[in-house]
Amino acid sequence: MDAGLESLYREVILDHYKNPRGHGVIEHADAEAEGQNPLCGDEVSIYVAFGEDGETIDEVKFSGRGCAISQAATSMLMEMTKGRTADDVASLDKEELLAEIGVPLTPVRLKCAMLGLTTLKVALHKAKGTPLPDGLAGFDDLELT
Amino acid sequence: MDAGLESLYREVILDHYKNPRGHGVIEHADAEAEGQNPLCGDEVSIYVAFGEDGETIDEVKFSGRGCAISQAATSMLMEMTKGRTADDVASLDKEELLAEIGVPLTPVRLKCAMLGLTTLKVALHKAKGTPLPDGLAGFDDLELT
Amino acid sequence: MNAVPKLNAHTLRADFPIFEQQMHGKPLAFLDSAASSQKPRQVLDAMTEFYETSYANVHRGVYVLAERATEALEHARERVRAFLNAPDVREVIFTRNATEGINLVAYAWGLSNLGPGDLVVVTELEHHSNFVPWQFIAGKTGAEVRMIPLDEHGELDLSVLEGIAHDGRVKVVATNLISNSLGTINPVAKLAEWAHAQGAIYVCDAAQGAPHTKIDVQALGVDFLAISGHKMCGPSGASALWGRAELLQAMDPFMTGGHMINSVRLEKTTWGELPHKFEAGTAPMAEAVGLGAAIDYLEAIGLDAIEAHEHELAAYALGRLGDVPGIKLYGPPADRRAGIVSFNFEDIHPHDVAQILDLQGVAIRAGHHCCQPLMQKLGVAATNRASFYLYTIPEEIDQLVDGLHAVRKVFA
Amino acid sequence: MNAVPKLNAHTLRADFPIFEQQMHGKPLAFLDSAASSQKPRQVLDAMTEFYETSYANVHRGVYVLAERATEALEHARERVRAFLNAPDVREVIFTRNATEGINLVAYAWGLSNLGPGDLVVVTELEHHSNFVPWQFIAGKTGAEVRMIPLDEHGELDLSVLEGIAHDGRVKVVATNLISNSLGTINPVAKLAEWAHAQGAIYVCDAAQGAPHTKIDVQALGVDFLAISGHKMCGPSGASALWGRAELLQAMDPFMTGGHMINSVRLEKTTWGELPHKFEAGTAPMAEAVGLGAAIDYLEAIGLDAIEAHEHELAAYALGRLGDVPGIKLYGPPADRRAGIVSFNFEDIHPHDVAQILDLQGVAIRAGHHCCQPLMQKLGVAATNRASFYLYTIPEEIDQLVDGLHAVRKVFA
Ligand SMILES: Cc1ncc(COP(=O)(O)O)c(C=O)c1O
Ligand SMILES: Cc1ncc(COP(=O)(O)O)c(C=O)c1O
Repeated sequence: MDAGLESLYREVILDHYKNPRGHGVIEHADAEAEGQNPLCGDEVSIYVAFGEDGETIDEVKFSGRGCAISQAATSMLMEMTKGRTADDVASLDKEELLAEIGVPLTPVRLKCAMLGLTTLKVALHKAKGTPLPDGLAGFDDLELT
Repeated sequence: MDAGLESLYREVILDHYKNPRGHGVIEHADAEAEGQNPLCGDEVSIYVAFGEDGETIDEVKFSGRGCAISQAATSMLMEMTKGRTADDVASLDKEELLAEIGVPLTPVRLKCAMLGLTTLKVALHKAKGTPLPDGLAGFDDLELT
Repeated sequence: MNAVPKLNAHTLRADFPIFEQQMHGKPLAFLDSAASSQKPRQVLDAMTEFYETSYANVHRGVYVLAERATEALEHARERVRAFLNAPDVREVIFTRNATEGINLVAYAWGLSNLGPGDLVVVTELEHHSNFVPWQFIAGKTGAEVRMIPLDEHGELDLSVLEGIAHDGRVKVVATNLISNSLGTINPVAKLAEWAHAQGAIYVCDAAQGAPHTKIDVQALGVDFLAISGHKMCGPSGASALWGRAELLQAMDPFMTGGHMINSVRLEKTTWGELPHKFEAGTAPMAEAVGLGAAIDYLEAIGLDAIEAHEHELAAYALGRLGDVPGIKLYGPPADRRAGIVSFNFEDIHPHDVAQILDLQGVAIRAGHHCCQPLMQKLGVAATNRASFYLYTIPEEIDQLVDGLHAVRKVFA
Repeated sequence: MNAVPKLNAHTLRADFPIFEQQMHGKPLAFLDSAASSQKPRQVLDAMTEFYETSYANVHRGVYVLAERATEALEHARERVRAFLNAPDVREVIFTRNATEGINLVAYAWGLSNLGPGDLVVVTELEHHSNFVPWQFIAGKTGAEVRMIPLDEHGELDLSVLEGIAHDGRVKVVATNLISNSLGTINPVAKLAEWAHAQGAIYVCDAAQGAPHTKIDVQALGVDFLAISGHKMCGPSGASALWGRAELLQAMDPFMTGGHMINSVRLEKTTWGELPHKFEAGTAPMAEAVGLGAAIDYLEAIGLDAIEAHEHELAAYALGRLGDVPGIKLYGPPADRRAGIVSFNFEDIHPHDVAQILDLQGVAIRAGHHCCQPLMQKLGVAATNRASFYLYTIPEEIDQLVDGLHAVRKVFA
């Protein structure tokens, strides 16, 4: 495998892709949304259950189909956000996720990587009744067709 | 004056322009039409009176405004068509008029030169109730905007 | 000896400057010509020369540059006419892209001729550009859209036609000539005959057809036909719509404004003659000149030679891809398709495939190819697509196949 | 010393290959830039380089060429945004020409927002492209079109506004920024304020404004603004429309098809995000890149320097033309107009004037300049028009004046 391949499809990404964390559905979730990448038709659904306080993310799961980058990024996101507050995650800087992914992405692949995060943010804003911020990280990227 | 000028605005054209033959209006004309050149907004009206036989062009006149080429060409046309039959003129080959004009014309100026002829043909076809032929000489050229 | 004329792709390739570079240190295997083709130097030179020696706004000027520009534009129009074997040069309208050509018909014909109870018939194979405009205008007029489904070979199932005709007045039948996803060649002449028997007009999307096969609008018997200049060696920014003069004359214009009028008054405006009535504002002049040069280029090679070359490549690709473990191929057999091959690994997403191929210098497309209804039918979100053109060489297909083996290794 | 930056037209002229030739054995005096400008080598090179190194269809591909092409197109979009001082790059839509930009608004906003009792207000100064689309869509929706008349200086008579507002609901005010016939600079900011007070949208036709003066859509306070790339050193085939995001988001799309969708189903299609929602099909990619390069070129010179240069030429031309016997000049004084001068000999038709000038190497426009309502107002069928740009030199105006003396001799 050459250097480019090695970096984009490095072990940790393939591992998250093949063994996605938090893959599944939460019945009667407190927050829920579906997102799609108009570029390739990929879809992801995100489900969130809050803790007692109605703020802390107790459980977060995803289902859907997608490429290795989008699936791995969403899997990483599940690990990153569990236990944090809804507020915190609703304004999560996309750089935090990108750092986790750890490889440079081209604009098209950035949309893949952001699909899960954007959908999660939409789910949280919907549940909280807060308006979707205009600068919703990755949203515009995501919806580019 | 250089050669190009000399040829396009030669004596006979300027003469027809300054002293147009058949300039005027025929009241109660047997055939009549108005044409316009969408390129420059020039308009010409043509009036025809037939002889006893209802076929021979007894009198033909024009009014309107236009450039030297269009006015001169229409003036020449008046001289060329008086005394001929409606049939004959309705199918007049535009080359005949171009020969009379006697100088090469660019496509835009060709539209100027054909304005009178096309309008005359339309007048004759309308009067005779014959359909305007698809290949009406100069018609497409004329209506180019 | 072969009766079909042959082209030499290795030689032609030298006309295309894009191949003078490497990608990620590998030769460029450009297998995405169905999205847009590369341009030969001849086309680029024709445009530059036009700008450098003959540029001015067309049609109105009485000075030399304006006359030269007008002549160049109208010469290009005549080249398109001859290319499509259209009866009359006034029936050729320059557009930005094939999509605009179809929108022109959908708006200018559809808005005044469609209504409740009317049907627009398309196919499951359509590109969004020959489906969404009909859906949109149908929505505005109360008409309904029906789809001719695909059979298991990726070909149209015409047995549904009778049933459709019972459901309403068929007013428009709109299909492509060649599918951009599967390469399927559709029976346009037959469908046009059926459309006319219903009293419908037939709108042919030849965006993929025109680059790859000789088009004859009279033999096809269609009423409108849209081509995409940038897919046939022409520049971006200029394409063409052909339509029957009687229909174009009877229609409202689409866009209005400068150039397309006869006379303008506050009380009433009258439209200019064809084709000007449908060309509002300044035309894509240099780009139309480039399209004319592209047609010269294609015709010098010969459309039959291009078609034969693509069939050969399609057969070669289908054979070689069939040997790659885990690959599923979509669409009809090689002899019934153009140079377009869609495929999927059962367990690897097309985005990942295309990305890993890119790193090996291979450019293919991964996505829904603007054919979401077809993707639904195939039960996938996306496919990989390799598409070929006159400059494609078998070595590029070999490079693709080698690349696919590498993809498998990554995901092993 | 002069506070206004100056440009050196003699030097800049060397960037324009068109001037390397003679016309009828004379130097080319190109005085028809308002119809379309000539192109500097920098713009032609940018397009050729794009085709040779970075060409592919944009936005979807995951391979290098597609990424380069997308980056180049989006960079050009950002250049347009900055050029217009638009708040958001997603508000910039690439069109073929200014006419398409205005049609887009007339259709996509007008078809769903206009109805009986509604008024669209334009001016007697409008180019057909900012009048006929409104007349056409008003005709389809039952709205009415009103014209703000000109006063004797060729400037708008705003005293009629109050009366118009009493006659109906003003829904759209559409005017140009600079008249292409008279060079009049219109009070757009003031009119936009009035439009908003009526609850109307303001559509600005900046086809002549953008090449000649610094545009700031936020300072102007307009809602939509159309520019014409080919009039500002860009290629034919690419222009732009800017619109406020809120309005664009709330509107229907105009053309539909590939690229502009979010998801497509037989039951329902959803639209993509801005700006893609308004860019159906393959964009004029290389031409947009050329437009971006044109903006780089203009900004390196400076719009204020270009504007000052044109004012200087307009003053010089008005002075010299005023000395030619029998000439009637139209339009406002030099300090209130751009580099456009319309005039007539009392007794010689503009076609003849332009033709005889051509034989002396002078290219001007003769006609109605797509302003028939204005011509009616002026009581003529046509005028002569000389228009200037950054590469225009005073010697060309001298050549024009000499030519006009020759014209008089022919008709003496
Ligand atoms: C079958 C088909 N129709 C229409 C189109 C749209 O072409 P354009 O981008 O020129 O509008 C395409 C190209 O993507 C196509 O393949
Ligand atoms: C004021 C004005 N508006 C609109 C247009 C139309 O521009 P385009 O040809 O780019 O559509 C022009 C140019 O002719 C113009 O001068």
